[in-house]
Amino acid sequence: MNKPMPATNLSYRSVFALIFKRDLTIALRHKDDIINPLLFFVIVVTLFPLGIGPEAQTLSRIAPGIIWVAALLATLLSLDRLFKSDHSDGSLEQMLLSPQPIFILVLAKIVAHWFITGLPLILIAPLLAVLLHLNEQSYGALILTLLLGTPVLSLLGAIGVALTVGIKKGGVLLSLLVLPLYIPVLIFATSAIDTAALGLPYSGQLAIIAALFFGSLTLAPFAVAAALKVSTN
Amino acid sequence: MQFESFSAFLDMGGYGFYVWLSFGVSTALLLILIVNSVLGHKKVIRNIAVRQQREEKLRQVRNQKKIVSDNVKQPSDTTTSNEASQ
Amino acid sequence: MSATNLDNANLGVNNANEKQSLLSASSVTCIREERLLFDQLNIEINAGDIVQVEGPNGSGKTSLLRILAGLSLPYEGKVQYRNQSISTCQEAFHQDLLYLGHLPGVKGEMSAQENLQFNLALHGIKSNIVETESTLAQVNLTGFEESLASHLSAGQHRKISLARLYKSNARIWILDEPFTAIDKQGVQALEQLFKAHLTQGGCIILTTHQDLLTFPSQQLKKITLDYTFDSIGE
Amino acid sequence: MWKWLHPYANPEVSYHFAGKLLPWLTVLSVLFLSIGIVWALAFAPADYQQGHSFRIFYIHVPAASLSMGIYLGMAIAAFTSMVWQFKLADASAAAMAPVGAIFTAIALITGAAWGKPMWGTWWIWDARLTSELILLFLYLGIIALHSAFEDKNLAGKAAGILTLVGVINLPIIKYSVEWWNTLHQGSTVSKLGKPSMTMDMLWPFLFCFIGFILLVTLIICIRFRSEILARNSIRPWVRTLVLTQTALKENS
Repeated sequence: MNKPMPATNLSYRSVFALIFKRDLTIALRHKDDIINPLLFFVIVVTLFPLGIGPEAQTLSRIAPGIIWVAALLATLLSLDRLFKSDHSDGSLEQMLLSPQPIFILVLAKIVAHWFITGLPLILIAPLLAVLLHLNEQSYGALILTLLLGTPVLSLLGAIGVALTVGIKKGGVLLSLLVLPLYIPVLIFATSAIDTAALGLPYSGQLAIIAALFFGSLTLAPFAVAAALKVSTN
Repeated sequence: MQFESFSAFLDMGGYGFYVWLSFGVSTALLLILIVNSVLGHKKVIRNIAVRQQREEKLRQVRNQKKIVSDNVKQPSDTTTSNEASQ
Repeated sequence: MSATNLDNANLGVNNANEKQSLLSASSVTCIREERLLFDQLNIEINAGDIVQVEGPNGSGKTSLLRILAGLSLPYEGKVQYRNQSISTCQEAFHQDLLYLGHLPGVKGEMSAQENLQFNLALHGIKSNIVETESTLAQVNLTGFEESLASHLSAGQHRKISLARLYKSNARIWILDEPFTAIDKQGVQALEQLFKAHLTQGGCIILTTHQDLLTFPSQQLKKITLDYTFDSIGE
Repeated sequence: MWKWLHPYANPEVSYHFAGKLLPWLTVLSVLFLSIGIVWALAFAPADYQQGHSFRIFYIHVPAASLSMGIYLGMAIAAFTSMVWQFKLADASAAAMAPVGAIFTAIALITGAAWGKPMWGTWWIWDARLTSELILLFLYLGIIALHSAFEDKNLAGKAAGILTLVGVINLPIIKYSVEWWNTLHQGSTVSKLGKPSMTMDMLWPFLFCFIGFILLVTLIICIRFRSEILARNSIRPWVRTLVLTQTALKENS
């Protein structure tokens, strides 16, 4: 009556699907996590015209920066839920001790996080762009930069969360760790939108953001995995 | 020597404030860093000494307790590892 | 995965014939918050062994279990799975390992059934609804399959995580206080399960405040940790 | 190949080795810095364009390059610690972080003080100053992460990961900031340039630079020793060392 030797190697794809499905299920049953960062995003953006004044010209000049900075802060706000609850109820430990590669687990969690927080931002951004009188030629650039840029925010942010997840007051620390890393994305994204407003090609900036995306996609999960091992120690 | 008088040296050709500000702030920051490092070293030693003393006290208390409890009932020694090393 | 190995284990043998121990720790030293918890600890766990780690609070029981599971790195020393360092054969080790810590690893947003199903799937065990229902019945959770875990008690969370034991095909079980919040009947059922696991060639390392009287003394090893203030012996 | 390094991997040996270096480093750094600073302030010629404000250069440039250099050193230490499980490397990285942060702050402040007479404003979003500012944030993040962990070994590992992520990002940040700068500033503002240096400017600069390098090494050695002690506090050699030190203090 030997127990069968476990043959439990799932394919990468099914591991990814398993985690991805789980995280989406949890998020959909706990909708605050999706709605709150989104509300934050909308409110921050609407505060700017109130603070600066309603002149369409000024607003359209600074609209790319406002939308991107607000998106950045909203992502930062939502990052916490990426590993925090899993860490505090012990499921993170279980995942790290499962026979599945941590790289895939982490990647699935980050992608799920982006679906929950990044995608809604992109969907609502054009609406806010209208409020800020964004130049009409820039909408395409706005969507494209958000589409390529917000995953970078999630990936780099995941490193910060993984490092601070075991710390009691990690929230403020997280912003200190993560925000400097976001600077290149911010610079190239806003510049792409500005360039688009002038009717010039912005594929150069987009290519750089894409490079940042692929770079962080390949490197960040390893850093996250290493950081999680430290945090659960 | 580039300056004719001490006041000219202080004035730095009109840039005195900025030059002396830079040198002053840099010196101050470096001094703070050095003092902090030296004090930090002493603090580490003091902390270790304090903990050592506290542990010594706790150990004495525990040994006394052990003696008392050993007298009360005969201990059954099933233990391994760390107890032996004590 | 040599067959002889398993056969030996099957007989409950942990004598000289069995050279390749399932899990072993050699000269493991652990330090937490600048205090030495244990120093130069050697442990060898063979198939059929049940090891109880004892000691007062703060003596490093949980730390030892976490080191054995590979969650924490020891300050010094190494942990080996079948004579291989657990960091080099991580995947094989994790396939053969089931660790239940203080935290149950149960998500409040998912039902008892979904939790169990996910936890099993993570270890590559596919299970359908009928199977999970019967497994949950074994830990007395019949009727709670569909309820969200956030509506259940801490003891029930514990049970959900323990339910995995019934379906696990891992041989090394590392259990940190598995009996907390479990009633007497549940404890008895678990002990039965442990015995079955041991006769099937598994091994168990656990911490508990209960006395495991039902196990014969040659099978039950004890490791006692003490609260020390020593410095590391060089 | 790394055999010769082995004795220094022992914390006790490196502690005493660093201790032996301290007096030498102190004497040499005081010597070089006093010669360099006096030379720079009083004897070096004024720049023909920037006048005497150019003397800030003698601190600003060494501080700026050291701030980058220390970060690089930290990254190398983090890498060795991660790949070879070399615990002392973590201690040295922890010793470097505050030193690097202070030098970054010095580079920023002197940069601002130099900029005021040159540009007429304290702060300008110049590429070099901006990347120094971001470097300061990275340093502060690492220091904060160090202090957030109770366990020094874990803190070292976490900070090591962050340092390596930072060192990959730093060139990207620097490049993006430079690119952004040229995009927005155009050529109207002249950067904090490196004016062509004559030999009588180069010598005091070299003295200052070497002096600062020695000072940095000195401070890192002091902090490195504290880090070693704190990380090995339960080792018998540390205990006897602490006992003798406290006994000495009580006697005096």
